[in-house]
Amino acid sequence: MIELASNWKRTLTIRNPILLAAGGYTTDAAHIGALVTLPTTWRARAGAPMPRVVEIPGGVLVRTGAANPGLPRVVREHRRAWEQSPAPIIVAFAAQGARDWATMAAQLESVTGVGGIELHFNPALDAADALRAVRAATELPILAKLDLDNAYEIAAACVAAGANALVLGRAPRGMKIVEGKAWYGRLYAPSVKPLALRVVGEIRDLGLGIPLIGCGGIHSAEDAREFLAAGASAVEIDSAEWIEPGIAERVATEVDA
Amino acid sequence: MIELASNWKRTLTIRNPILLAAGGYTTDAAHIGALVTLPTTWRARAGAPMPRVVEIPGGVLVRTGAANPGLPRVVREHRRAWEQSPAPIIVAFAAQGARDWATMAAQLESVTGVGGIELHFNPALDAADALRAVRAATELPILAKLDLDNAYEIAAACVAAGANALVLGRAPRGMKIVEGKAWYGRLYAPSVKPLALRVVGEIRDLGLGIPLIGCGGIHSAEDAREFLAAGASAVEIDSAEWIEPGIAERVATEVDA
Amino acid sequence: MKSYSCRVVENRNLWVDTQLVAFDAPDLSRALHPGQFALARAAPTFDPYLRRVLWLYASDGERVAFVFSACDPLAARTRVGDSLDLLAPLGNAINLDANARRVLLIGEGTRIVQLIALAHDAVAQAREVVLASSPVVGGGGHGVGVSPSPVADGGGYGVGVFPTHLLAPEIEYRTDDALSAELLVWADAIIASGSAELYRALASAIRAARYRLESGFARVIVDLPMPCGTGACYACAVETTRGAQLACVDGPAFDLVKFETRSAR
Amino acid sequence: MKSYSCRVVENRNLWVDTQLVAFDAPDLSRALHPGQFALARAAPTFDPYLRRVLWLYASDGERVAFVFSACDPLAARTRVGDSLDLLAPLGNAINLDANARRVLLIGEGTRIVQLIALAHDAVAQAREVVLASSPVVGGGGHGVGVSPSPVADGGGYGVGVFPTHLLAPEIEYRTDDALSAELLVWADAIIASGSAELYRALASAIRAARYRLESGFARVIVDLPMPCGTGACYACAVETTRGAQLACVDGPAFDLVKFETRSAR
Ligand SMILES: Cc1cc2nc3c(=O)[nH]c(=O)nc-3n(C[C@H](O)[C@H](O)[C@H](O)COP(=O)(O)OP(=O)(O)OC[C@H]3O[C@@H](n4cnc5c(N)ncnc54)[C@H](O)[C@@H]3O)c2cc1C
Ligand SMILES: Cc1cc2nc3c(=O)[nH]c(=O)nc-3n(C[C@H](O)[C@H](O)[C@H](O)COP(=O)(O)OP(=O)(O)OC[C@H]3O[C@@H](n4cnc5c(N)ncnc54)[C@H](O)[C@@H]3O)c2cc1C
Ligand SMILES: Cc1cc2nc3c(=O)[nH]c(=O)nc-3n(C[C@H](O)[C@H](O)[C@H](O)COP(=O)(O)O)c2cc1C
Ligand SMILES: Cc1cc2nc3c(=O)[nH]c(=O)nc-3n(C[C@H](O)[C@H](O)[C@H](O)COP(=O)(O)O)c2cc1C
Ligand code: FES
Ligand code: FES
Repeated sequence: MIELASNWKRTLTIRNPILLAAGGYTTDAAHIGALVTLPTTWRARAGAPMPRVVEIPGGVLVRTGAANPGLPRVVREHRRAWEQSPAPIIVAFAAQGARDWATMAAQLESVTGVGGIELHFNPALDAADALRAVRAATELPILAKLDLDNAYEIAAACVAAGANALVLGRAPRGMKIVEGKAWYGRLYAPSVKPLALRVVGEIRDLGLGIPLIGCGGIHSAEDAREFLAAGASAVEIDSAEWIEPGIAERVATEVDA
Repeated sequence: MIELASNWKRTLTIRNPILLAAGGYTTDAAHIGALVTLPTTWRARAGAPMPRVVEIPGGVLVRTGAANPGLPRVVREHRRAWEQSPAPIIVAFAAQGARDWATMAAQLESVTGVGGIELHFNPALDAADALRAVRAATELPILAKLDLDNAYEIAAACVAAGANALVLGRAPRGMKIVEGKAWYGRLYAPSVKPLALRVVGEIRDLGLGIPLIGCGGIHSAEDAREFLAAGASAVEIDSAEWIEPGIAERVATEVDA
Repeated sequence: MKSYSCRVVENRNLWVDTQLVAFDAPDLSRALHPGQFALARAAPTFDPYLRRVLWLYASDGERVAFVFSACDPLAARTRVGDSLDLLAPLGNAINLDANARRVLLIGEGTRIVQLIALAHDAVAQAREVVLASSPVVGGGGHGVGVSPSPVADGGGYGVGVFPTHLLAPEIEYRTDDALSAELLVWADAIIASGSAELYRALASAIRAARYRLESGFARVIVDLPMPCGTGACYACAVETTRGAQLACVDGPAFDLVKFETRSAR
Repeated sequence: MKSYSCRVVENRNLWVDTQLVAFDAPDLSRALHPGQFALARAAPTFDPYLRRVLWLYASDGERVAFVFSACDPLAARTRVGDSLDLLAPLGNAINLDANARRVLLIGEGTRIVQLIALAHDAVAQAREVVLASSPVVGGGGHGVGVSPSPVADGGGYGVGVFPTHLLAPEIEYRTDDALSAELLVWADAIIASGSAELYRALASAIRAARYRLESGFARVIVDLPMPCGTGACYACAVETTRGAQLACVDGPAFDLVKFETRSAR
């Protein structure tokens, strides 16, 4: 058992260090430690125009624009599934603003099955301010998912503002010229793993006293173990599920053994 | 003809936008715009212990530790070659400190064939301070090679401190667990290209008024053209030379056509 | 949807920029129906990273053949004897209404290859089948999606006439006006594969020839990159009159009525 | 050094974790000499990214065979009929002194495969050759380098006896004590391939048996990752008594005298 909210009154205990990251989706979660939902916002969002996925050698650039039907509808539609989930559900919040996030957090407070909230910061948002607003609105454990680019700089402030664990982290932002125009998306690729590992290692050395969750480029149990060796308490897997559906569950089984 | 020091009294004119980056090495440079040397320091450096290169899926992590015999010896040994070089030589300085850099810059001032200096900053160094010291010591055009991680934040300050062009940029730092221990190296991979392109695009939008040189993940003429379309005046190629020796020259020929 | 590891028994250029890859795989052959697709990967490499869409081309219960873009790296790298890792069946089979005696299949350029399996199936069900080749009208893009990466290139575009010797004799193959009033009035059901431009033209032509476009009459195949094939990645969203739908789980064929080609970009 | 594109005519496991890959390539065959290597790439994929070191195993002026690690992804992905892109020749050939009548070749575990070409060459030059197999003494690592990636796995480690039917009958193959005083005294020249531990043991054993270790008497092969093969990347630096040298351009065989095994890590 791994405690992801060791510095908090309400616990978030997982049985396995392998989590399914936001964006991933699986029906088979007998071993997985926790499931992070797709990122939600208060109001529905249509998301980014096409293309949303652009392949590059050895990876993929993705821009979803946080397409989602809005938190109230997500809760309405998934409440039953969450109640029955064998692993805690962590509801991800996409960056829109601190006020919406506080409202959303309050709404989730008493939803059965929801074990925590994962905040998706981006460099444009003042992470500490947003964290304080959410912290004031809920007792649910809060995971702060930081951009790899500036995680090191803001990690300590996030802990001070109430984060219970840090997810390291959001994939690096990239660009490609698509039909003559700049197209921005985040990079998901096995080669992101060393970047995320480095950030985990550097932040572990800060000794912040809260669990770190590695995330980025994991495609095997060996990859997952590398993050645990670097100081992560758990890891999140996502894009590997695209090319090998069910891989997160298989990695969870292997890491357990 | 492309002018890389348009804001400066001493010009650095290249005939082709393809440059060979520091670390690369070629004997065939009939078309290439300029050759950047391996990074030098004032005193000889033995460099990093083995391993220096760790392969990952779709790329490679490299840590050289700036192994080099020290600038005085480099100049002594390569002076003749530089005099005869068909393309300007840009001498790269590895980060050790502003004082050494000023000494080195002064020594290169009158070496025939040397067309400019490329400063390799890393996040630990105050870039503007170092730039001002080198600027005061030489009239040679100065290229500032910034870490992709923080290039956007420090770009304007580098221009104010005297940079004639920005190289975007130094590869992202990564980590791997090697034999149970953390091993740090920079990531060279085709998947770095979108990260560098994004930084070029963002800094182009700042309108700093000096040329930008794209660098990272270029493996074909198409890749090079993508950087030029994103706002770069030139590009540097390196690790592609490892897997396809002579590719920089071939790309230069194709881009010329 | 299941995962299969299948040995390649054939891998060759079928026609223009269309590649054919075949497997001796009875299970897989029986699991797939016209309109469906498989997602292929040549593990363990991560370059190319994403799975490729293989469109069902022919299947006899033993052997199954798929088509995809001959420009895709997978085409050059796959050899007879290799094992490919396949996820299938994906997408919804195109089921023709029992009353649809006269079936019109319209393919734009090489996208016609996505309709061959259906044409043969319809013939086997004793329906009358016209396979009509439309010239390429879509401007450069790939179907209704944008395909900056080769992954979407399922079929691709091209000109020329599909080799008729590959077609059952019962299939009437036409290369004159695919959207002619004569054909549109004749048909009981239409399935088309091509660009958004073709689909717009088809909707107008049907309205002109038959006065109205009924729901259930015409279906169109959406050919987009489908990285996950299971609704997990949202890469294949298309705007329909019923809101956003996913080509992989709600399609890849959509009723032309529901399909707002305008906003699909 | 030139670039060759060669079709694979053979690709199979040779012995333990050693893979053999062969090409019908007269130019290449004639360009390479024992001790040299080629760098191989299966373009256009970027995974694996780096070129692989292929060690010359046999060459008859027409056909050329190389060995590399059977665990390397290239082993599984390469098929007869594929073209590989090769850079060769790389590294320095091992030239035996004209006076060296009795040649002792010592290979640790499967690293012995790096000496087979040399053994046959020496026999052809009418020298007496003892090929001595040493058990694996190096602790887990790969030769004198560290090989966190599979790229360095040129040969690899293993136990067992090299299949003698692959050796010319003139070669005396020994599996007893490779470092015995008898052999070390008998030899006019020694070439060894193995770990830093082996090389240290070899240096002591020579000093014990022959009182001194002369320059030019014993050479040792350094098996490190060599991404560029041309001295450009500095990945293959080894510390020698003459300062840092590069395995690819100064080696891969170094005089045991100059070779400070301690600092090679
Ligand atoms: C925030 C969020 C959390 C989720 N959590 C769970 C979970 O815990 N358990 C679970 O089983 N499933 C979960 N899902 C998955 C969700 O149920 C799947 O999207 C579902 O399989 C889609 O089927 P549906 O027909 O219900 O959705 P639909 O009714 O087709 O879509 C619902 C709404 O989502 C929007 N939408 C759908 N696709 C797109 C798109 N491509 N682009 C833009 N908008 C789109 C539309 O606005 C639509 O109105 C979650 C989805 C979201 C968005
Ligand atoms: C800063 C720099 C600039 C260069 N510019 C040019 C150029 O403009 N034109 C050109 O033709 N070549 C250039 N080179 C390439 C250089 O000449 C090559 O390194 C050369 O091919 C090596 O051959 P050498 O025998 O002269 O070097 P060596 O004499 O073998 O080495 C010179 C010194 O470099 C150090 N060294 C060498 N290899 C290593 C290593 N792996 N690890 C640590 N230290 C090592 C050693 O301390 C040694 O004393 C440059 C090299 C450097 C370092
Ligand atoms: C389709 C998809 C959508 C995603 N959406 C988001 C998102 O909105 N916010 C976010 O922080 N991460 C998002 N991610 C990233 C994952 O949550 C996770 O950080 C990342 O994918 C982990 O790396 P991996 O995919 O290499 O395992 C998304 C990933 C995918 C594949
Ligand atoms: C062997 C090697 C050594 C390098 N050394 C340095 C260095 O010391 N400083 C630096 O900024 N970049 C260094 N680089 C990076 C290149 O100068 C260049 O930024 C990078 O390789 C460009 O990306 P590419 O290799 O994908 O073309 C090195 C690259 C290689 C391959
Ligand atoms: S292909 Fe992923 S949602 Fe359709
Ligand atoms: S392999 Fe690159 S320097 Fe030796």
